[in-house]
Amino acid sequence: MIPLSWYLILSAALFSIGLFGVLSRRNAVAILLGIELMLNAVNINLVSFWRYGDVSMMAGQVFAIIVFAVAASEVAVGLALVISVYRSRNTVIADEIDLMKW
Amino acid sequence: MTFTQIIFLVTAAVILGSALMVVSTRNLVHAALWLIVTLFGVAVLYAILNASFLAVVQVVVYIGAIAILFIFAIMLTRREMRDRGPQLNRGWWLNIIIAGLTFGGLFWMLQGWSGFSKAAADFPSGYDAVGQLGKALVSPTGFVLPFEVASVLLLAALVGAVYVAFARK
Amino acid sequence: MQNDWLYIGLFLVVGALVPAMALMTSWIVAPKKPNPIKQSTYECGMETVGENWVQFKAQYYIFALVFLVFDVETVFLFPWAVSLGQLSLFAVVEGIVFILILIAGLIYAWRKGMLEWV
Amino acid sequence: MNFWTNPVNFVAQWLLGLLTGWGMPGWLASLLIQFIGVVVLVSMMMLIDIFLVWIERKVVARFQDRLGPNRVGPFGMIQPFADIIKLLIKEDITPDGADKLIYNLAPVLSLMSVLLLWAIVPLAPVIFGVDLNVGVLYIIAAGAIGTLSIILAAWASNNKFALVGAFRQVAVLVSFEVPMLATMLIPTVLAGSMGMNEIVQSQNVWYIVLAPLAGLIFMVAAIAELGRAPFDLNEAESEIVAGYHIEYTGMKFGLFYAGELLHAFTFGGFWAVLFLGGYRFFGLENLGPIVAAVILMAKALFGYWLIMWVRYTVMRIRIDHMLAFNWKFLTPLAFVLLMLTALMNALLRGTSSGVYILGMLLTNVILGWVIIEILRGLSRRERERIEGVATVKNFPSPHPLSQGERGKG
Repeated sequence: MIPLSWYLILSAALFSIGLFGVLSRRNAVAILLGIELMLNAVNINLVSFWRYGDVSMMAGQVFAIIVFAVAASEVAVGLALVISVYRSRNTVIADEIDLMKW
Repeated sequence: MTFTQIIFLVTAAVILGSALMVVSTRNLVHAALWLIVTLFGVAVLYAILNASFLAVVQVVVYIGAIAILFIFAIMLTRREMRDRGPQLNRGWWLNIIIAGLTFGGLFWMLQGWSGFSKAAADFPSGYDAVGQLGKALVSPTGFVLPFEVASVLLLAALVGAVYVAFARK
Repeated sequence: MQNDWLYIGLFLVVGALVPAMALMTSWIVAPKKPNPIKQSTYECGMETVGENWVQFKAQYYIFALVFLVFDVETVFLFPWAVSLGQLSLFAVVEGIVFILILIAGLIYAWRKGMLEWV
Repeated sequence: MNFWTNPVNFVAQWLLGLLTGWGMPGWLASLLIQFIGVVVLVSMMMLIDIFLVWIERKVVARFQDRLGPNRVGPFGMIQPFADIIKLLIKEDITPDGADKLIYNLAPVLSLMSVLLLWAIVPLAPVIFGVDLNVGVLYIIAAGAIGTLSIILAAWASNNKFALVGAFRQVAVLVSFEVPMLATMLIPTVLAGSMGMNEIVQSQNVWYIVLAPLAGLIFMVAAIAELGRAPFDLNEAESEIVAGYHIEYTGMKFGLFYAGELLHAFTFGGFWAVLFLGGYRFFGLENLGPIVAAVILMAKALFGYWLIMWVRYTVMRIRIDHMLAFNWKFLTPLAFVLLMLTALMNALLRGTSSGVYILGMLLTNVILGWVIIEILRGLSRRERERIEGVATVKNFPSPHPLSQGERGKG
């Protein structure tokens, strides 16, 4: 069987890749893609803890579903913000959205 | 090395490879498609973990809805799809170090933990994960509050997104 | 349970191979005589003007958005529906409250005129 | 155990004995047997698919008072094979600027998403691919891959019409998925399970009797999901020439077409499983699994025939009407029905089966009646707005139902 460590290492690696994407991408939509990767890494951890812990405790799965809801809300509002900014400022580059600086 | 382990390793390679493509491809639509590959790989992982419900939900929610929403959003903000100029920030090599440090730190913290290489126990006989999940979600001693809060969260997201995206009307 | 998914995986492979085989056969059998006119983008005989990326109106996004919210909602409702038979009336009421909250969102979008195809 | 009571298992055991007798390790032999099972099931579906082309053409011909294919073979039955050969030897045109890999991947994914559905259809109590405990959601998951293939096809073929067509098609697909999900929850509530086999087993009374409205909404949503008339946006020649598969020729187009036909038949099958009692037919299924499989196939064909009937009778609906019909009518109705069903199911659980059936049926009938009355009122108000109060009062509408449709949709 697969030991728990494999899942944890995989999810840590996925989280780091997502973090890299969030930090270095210039396009706001691409930043949201990176956030999706990070949320998925979290979900892998939650589900593997459910499987490797006491399976009659459903906390792991319930939290994973809540993360689904959070991811959906985040994407919905985040992309709506991006579209709204694009319509008023004509750009989706995060660096150029600097109205609040002044 | 057992059969399951081989499947796991292949899936893990696919997940990590496509995740790298997501953060590095120049073409945004391709990035979204690579994200779909990653998400599908995660669904396969859930299947290996015997979480059937979550595996199916992963496909339904992520590939069926979230990925579609991403592609719609990319096409709505079309200006950046033909990718002129750099797609990464100037200090991207610094971010590689940060990401590497995060991974190293997580790994170092985890490998000191006693349950790190635990093996999974067998399921009790007659175990019904979906039924258990349903009971846990609505029982007053379980997760009834998160269940209702999730509904409010989705409502807030719907109202907020509709308001933000179409404030001009 | 894992065997179930192994079977689905096999189905995935065979289900992809069969159409792929059809494509391969046609690739071998079919003639290949490309020319620029044949390969140009089909627009009922018109020349293509500008780029092939057209920008879409945001209306499409709204429908995908409302769908996403309801999709996630039903994910919560399926386990509830499965275990309903073993639960009290209270659980049914909880589910109904859950649905009603989301229907409120639908009504909001409706009242805002977001469900119109403009 | 013999062939008649459990044919699949019988053949599998025989093969297992044969293969292990040749010195093959047990796990490899069982994997190989599973593989053979999958190949047999998939090729059976492809054969049925070819047959469906013939049925579709014959039926549409009868609807339109024609003969249909009648030259090649008896009753033109060899016609679809001739069609396939024609598609195979046609030149494949890949347009300039196409994303080659994705362009070729999309039709494969399209047909695959339909074939995948047959992994969970219970043909008989002992003949099924797998009995997943999340079967109902699996249908939607496979559908998600189909939706994806539409976007991929349009995006990869680098054509404005294709992209517009795909966006419209996807908007309709995802919209109608909401009432479909809600009505799929109703058999789940009634059976207390998402497993296909369990849903069939618990239908001592067909769910079409317990929840006729749900069956109706499911059928409407399924037709929209299939992109068939009256919801056939992807073929709107006058507006978007052919929608997402405009740039596809030869066998690639053939795969989209085959996928669409098989999809319709498959949804006929799921309609039968979820609402018409699947392979059960008043005890006839006890004769043997093969009889049961035939019953299911007959019911699936009946569902397919219904879909065809609607297709060739009703004209295409405009996209704004279609979406308004979904979001302002079907979706609220489906969720109200779901809430009522869950409530009535909980309230009537302890009572005798007669009271239970009557209660459920009455709930549906009353809800349907209330909805029709509301629609009538709305359409009346709409007509009074347009034509003036006096005209409407003096000349009551001759067809209240059709007027109701117009006022609402």
